[in-house]
Amino acid sequence: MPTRSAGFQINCSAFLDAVGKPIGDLPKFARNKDILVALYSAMVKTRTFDSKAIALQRTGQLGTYASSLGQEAIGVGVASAMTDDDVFVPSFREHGAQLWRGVSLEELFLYWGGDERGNDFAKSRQDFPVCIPVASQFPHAAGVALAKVQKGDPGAAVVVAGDGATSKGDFYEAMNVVGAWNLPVVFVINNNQWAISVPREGQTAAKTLAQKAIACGIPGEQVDGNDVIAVQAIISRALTRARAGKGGMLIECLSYRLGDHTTADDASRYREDAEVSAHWQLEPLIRLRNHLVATHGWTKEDEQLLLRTCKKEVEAATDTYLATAPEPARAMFDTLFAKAPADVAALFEEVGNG
Amino acid sequence: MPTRSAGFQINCSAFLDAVGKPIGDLPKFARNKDILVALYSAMVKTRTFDSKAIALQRTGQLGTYASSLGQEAIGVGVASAMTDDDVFVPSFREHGAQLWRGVSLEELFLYWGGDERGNDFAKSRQDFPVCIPVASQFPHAAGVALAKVQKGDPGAAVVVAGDGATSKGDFYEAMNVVGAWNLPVVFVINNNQWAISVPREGQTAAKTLAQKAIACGIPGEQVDGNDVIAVQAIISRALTRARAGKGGMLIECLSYRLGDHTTADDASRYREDAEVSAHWQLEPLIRLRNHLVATHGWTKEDEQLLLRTCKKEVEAATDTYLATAPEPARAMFDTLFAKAPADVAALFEEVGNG
Amino acid sequence: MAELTMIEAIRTALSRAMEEDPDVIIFGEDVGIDGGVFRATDGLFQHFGSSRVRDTPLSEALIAGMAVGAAAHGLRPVAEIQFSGFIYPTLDQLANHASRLRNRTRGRLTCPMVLRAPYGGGIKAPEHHSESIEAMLAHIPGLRVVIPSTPARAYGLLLAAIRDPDPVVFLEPKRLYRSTSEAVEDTGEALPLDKAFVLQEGTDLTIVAWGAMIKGATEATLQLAESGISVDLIDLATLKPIDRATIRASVEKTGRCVIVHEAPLTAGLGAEISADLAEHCLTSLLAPIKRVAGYDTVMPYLRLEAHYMPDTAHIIDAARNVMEFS
Amino acid sequence: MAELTMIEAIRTALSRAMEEDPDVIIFGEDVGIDGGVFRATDGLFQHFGSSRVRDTPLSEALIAGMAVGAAAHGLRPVAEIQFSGFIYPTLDQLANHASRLRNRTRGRLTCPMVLRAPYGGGIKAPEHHSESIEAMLAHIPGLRVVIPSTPARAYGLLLAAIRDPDPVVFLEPKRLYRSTSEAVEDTGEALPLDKAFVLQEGTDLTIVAWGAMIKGATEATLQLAESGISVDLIDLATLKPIDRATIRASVEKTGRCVIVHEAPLTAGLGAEISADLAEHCLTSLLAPIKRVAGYDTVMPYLRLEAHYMPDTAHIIDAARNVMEFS
Ligand SMILES: Cc1ncc(C[n+]2csc(CCOP(=O)(O)OP(=O)(O)O)c2C)c(N)n1
Ligand SMILES: Cc1ncc(C[n+]2csc(CCOP(=O)(O)OP(=O)(O)O)c2C)c(N)n1
Ligand SMILES: [Mg+2]
Ligand SMILES: [Mg+2]
Repeated sequence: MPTRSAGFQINCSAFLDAVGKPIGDLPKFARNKDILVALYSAMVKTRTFDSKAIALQRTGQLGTYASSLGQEAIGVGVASAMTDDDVFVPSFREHGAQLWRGVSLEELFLYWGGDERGNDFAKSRQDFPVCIPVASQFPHAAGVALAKVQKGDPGAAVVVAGDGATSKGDFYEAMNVVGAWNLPVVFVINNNQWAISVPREGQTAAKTLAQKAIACGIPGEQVDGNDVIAVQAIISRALTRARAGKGGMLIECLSYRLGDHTTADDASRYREDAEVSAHWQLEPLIRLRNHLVATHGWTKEDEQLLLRTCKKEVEAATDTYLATAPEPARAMFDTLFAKAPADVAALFEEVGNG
Repeated sequence: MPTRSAGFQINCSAFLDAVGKPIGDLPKFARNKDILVALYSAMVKTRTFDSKAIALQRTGQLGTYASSLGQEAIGVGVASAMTDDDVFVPSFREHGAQLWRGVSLEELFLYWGGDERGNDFAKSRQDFPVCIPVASQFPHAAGVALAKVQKGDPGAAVVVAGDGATSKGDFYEAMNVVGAWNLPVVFVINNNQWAISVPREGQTAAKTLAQKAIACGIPGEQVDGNDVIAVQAIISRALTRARAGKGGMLIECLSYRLGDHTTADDASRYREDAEVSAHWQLEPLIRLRNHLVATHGWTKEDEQLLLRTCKKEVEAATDTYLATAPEPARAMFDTLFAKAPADVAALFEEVGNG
Repeated sequence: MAELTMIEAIRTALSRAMEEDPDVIIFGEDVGIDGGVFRATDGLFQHFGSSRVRDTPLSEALIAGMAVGAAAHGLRPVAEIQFSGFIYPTLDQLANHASRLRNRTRGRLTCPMVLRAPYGGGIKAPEHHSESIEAMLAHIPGLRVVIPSTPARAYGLLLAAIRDPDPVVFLEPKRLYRSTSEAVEDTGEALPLDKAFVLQEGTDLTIVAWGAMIKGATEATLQLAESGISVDLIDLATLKPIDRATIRASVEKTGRCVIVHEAPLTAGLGAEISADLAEHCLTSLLAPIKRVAGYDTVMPYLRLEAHYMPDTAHIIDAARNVMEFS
Repeated sequence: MAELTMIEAIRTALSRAMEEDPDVIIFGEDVGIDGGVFRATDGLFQHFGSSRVRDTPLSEALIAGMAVGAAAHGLRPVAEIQFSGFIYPTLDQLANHASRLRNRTRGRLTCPMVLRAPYGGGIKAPEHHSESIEAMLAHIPGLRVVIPSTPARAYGLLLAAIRDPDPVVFLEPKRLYRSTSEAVEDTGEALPLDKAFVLQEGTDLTIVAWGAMIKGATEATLQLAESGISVDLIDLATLKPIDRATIRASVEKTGRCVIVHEAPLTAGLGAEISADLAEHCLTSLLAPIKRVAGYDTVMPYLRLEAHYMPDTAHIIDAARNVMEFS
């Protein structure tokens, strides 16, 4: 005789439709032009950085690079909801968030150019660097949140990873402890529908990724990840909850990877152009620009100026990056330990080329 | 504007209440006295084995042992729903299931006595041996099911682990691929409310463990794990589904660990006697005996005879076990590889005591 | 006879193994329609279908554990880990299950699986993509560990690994995937999994190397020959079991030994070879045994990567050093 | 001065570290009210409360990864893995994160964490409970690996590990947890994390051992003394970094060396020590270097366990063998 033990529901939110028309009332912050322009500018800057990074890689001046094309609203939406008290724990595709947090263009170029100094951010020094082993950053976020709770520090940890990352045990284990210990962590999934060549359906039979939160007893929601307003709004809500001691939350941001997985990938091997073209209609910049034009008098000149400014900044950063000499070989030992053991110090001389 | 993406519900089933009174109609098989007596006898045999194993350990004649006291309905209910086509992938606490599958008492004693031959079952040779690293057997079940699908073999994999095991990534990763690939695996959780000293609530904020299936897009249900009829019924249903190509399912069996975690544990350090006593009222043998007495004329003599038979079998197996000489030291190499590399063969002589 | 690169040779071996045994299946991340990020499985999905060439969810621990279950029940899974830096989550299954299943069931269940992974540096890959972890794997009893250094050896050793009744970790030096090609005939002939390859016989000095380091070691051998030093060059190839007999015999002849690997020095596999010689060939040794290895530090990002990698010059230095000893 | 067993000494060190630094917190499975399955944390939950002594969900990978995050943000987590056989899921976090965080951020973020785990055999524990995995850990650059062999050294080394600004894996020979006790004063004095302990000075033979093997090595040393063989006995204690200088100096003096460990021979840490000597002390060597180690097989279940473990007799055999060499 079955009785009902529990029931759950997953919701999805959005504020602007694909052409920038509001769906119902906008949240208060999104009625402020300055805020919207800031969000838009950050997305444009991210995209400008992105094309430059790809160009540099193609000409052998940068390492393998993971483009965030089409997913700028996630990074920018997430970071713009955060404060300096919060700690960002990124994957490798959230350049927009890192830039908003104050990581410089030069630092990003250095990192992707294969220079560890790119991780030694001058700003947001509490944030984690890019994480390459997929999903392994989730437990770090739980640890950061634990430290905050333990030390009475304000703020929360915000961790981002992709749809593919949700298949890894780390994701689940971290979300589970966050539920069990009621830790202030916001889990953000950049669901760009692909994990290299594996489509979202190849990862899991779950209808939504948000529902994975149910397994851990924390709330999960979906949001239109191409709507920067919706992303900021929902992350703000999740952060307010977390900061108030009400625990963690999972947010699935629905978006699309418009580019190749990385510069080492050729997406035409595994997906149709038609699919990509269809998603170009939904990308996040157009809709916010449309909205700015329609509602806040954003002009062609404003747009031109923004593009020029972004370009100039990126070019200047490129020059600085390219002019930065690599570290000396010895640097590979300098920060291995607080104090290098005799063993390591000696081997450096002994084994090889010093 | 939130819209609803998905909704879910978790049910719990039971057929006999704590004193053995049917809750509504019993399934057909449970109206057959022979079947019920077989189930009851298997549970009694399991419990008889269990006390003997503890006694042997206490007198230094067995290694550390994990008692299944109070959880006999899970093992017996699960195994009795399986056929020879199915593959059992156990944890370390499902002696009842192993015995039903044809693993002998001698083999169980050998295993727990520290002799690998205890894993070389004469029957159900397709089954996996006991798994000590918690949750690491879940992916094996997925692999077994993959082999079945690939080779067109009939049957399904049935994997059992504890409530604590649900916190491990392996559990989630395996359940996720079973969902994604629609593999015939029945996941069974023996929720005995404790993982050594950590109570069920310490593992997860999820209200039920069954709801963890939602994360992987497969159905999850709870069952009264002290009701062997309910366990058999629900596992049968899950197996029928799986065998029919409808994919995997998660069954959470609600029970209680009446004994210590293992013979190396002292549960009085971390839980109240009162809690344990309360759960003695719910244990699985009494209720089925009551039901047999009330409905099928089970007599005191039947009971005595059963106890005597079980005892005799267990004593005989104990004698055989104790009379079994350990393998020669060399056995530690004999089945390491199909053919030992020169390296390993030589080292055996060279390194030590042969 | 076709000239194949190493990646083509691997693909040819995979394809042949799948043709000859329907129980051979491939799974891993992006091994399907994409053909693997290095294209090791290119075309196999199209040829053998989606049930025999499967893209898994992104879960390395699962890949290894599922391989164990599948291998125990009649398949011969060849699982791919995309880069060696992501192999750590598989160690639990490799050490606690794959390597033990036969032993702990006294032969009842077995585990004929292969875990393939590219390893090593030298292609300026992102961080965590260039590790050399063979020593950790070679320490696990019950496991075989293989590293090819040429297309032909990749072909023959991979076939052997797939046909072997026990678990094999097959590490591929990705730096060599496309660097050279050689004639490889698809004969279906496997190479032994317990024999080192003597690439050149010499009398003065033994050099033992494997994987991508064979390139530098070969160059060093040629250059040393010019200065009259005759090298016995050994490609270890099967790192577990180690073909101790071949190495000992060589060093008994030459009296001198240099061991080369890319992994960090400390507790690298070079130590085992050196220790074996220090026990069994001490009286033959005319000079200290030198190891040329990666530094005991984290593999640097690409700008400094070249400074980390042992190269021909290091090997020659060590060789000269050993030769000059008296 | 209190006579403490090793487990008591560990508990004393944990307690002291928590008293002196509020950022020290403990988490792991059953470390709370139960006090750990070996009682290393007995009473700490009651004394320091449930927020500083936390039972985690059953997830080793999480325990390690959460420690990384917490350590990077101001805590000094001391995490426990219940048995070394369950440490494998932590390797990803140890190798890919803990050991690199300082290096890859050029010092911006650091990782002052300790991962404690009992290791080794000899107590007839169930399967997967008796492994010795120090060599795998010692191969990871950026990590420290420590194994104490007495209560006093456990106390001093654990304090040092907790105070160290970098990640340390602290492996405890569980066979020694309660086997002996000795006077340990709770002075708060730490021991160095890069110095081997010379337990006895001798002239004929160097024996290097660690953990539970020190017991057999000490007995062997005594018995060898009776037949006039004078042993330099070294407890390695810090396995990474290895105190190469102390070992080299000893072997330069004695000319003979036996290395003892419980882990399987091949690619065990004994190989590193032997290889170091074969490179740096060859001319001092009067005899082959012998390793006494576990077999290259899976640790057997308890009935055969004793046959697996290296013991005093093996060490004496090896020592005699080395002494008789000429
Ligand atoms: C643990 C691990 N396995 C494999 C890889 C190789 N890899 C890099 S990105 C990626 C796909 C990630 O997909 P997703 O999580 O959806 O993130 P996206 O790249 O789409 O942003 C893979 C398999 C990795 N970096 N880490
Ligand atoms: C991976 C792993 N970690 C830790 C242990 C030690 N251990 C053995 S049983 C157990 C608790 C298991 O709890 P649960 O899954 O609820 O199963 P139960 O013992 O209650 O049947 C622990 C922590 C282990 N065997 N494996
Ligand atoms: Mg993705
Ligand atoms: Mg339990």
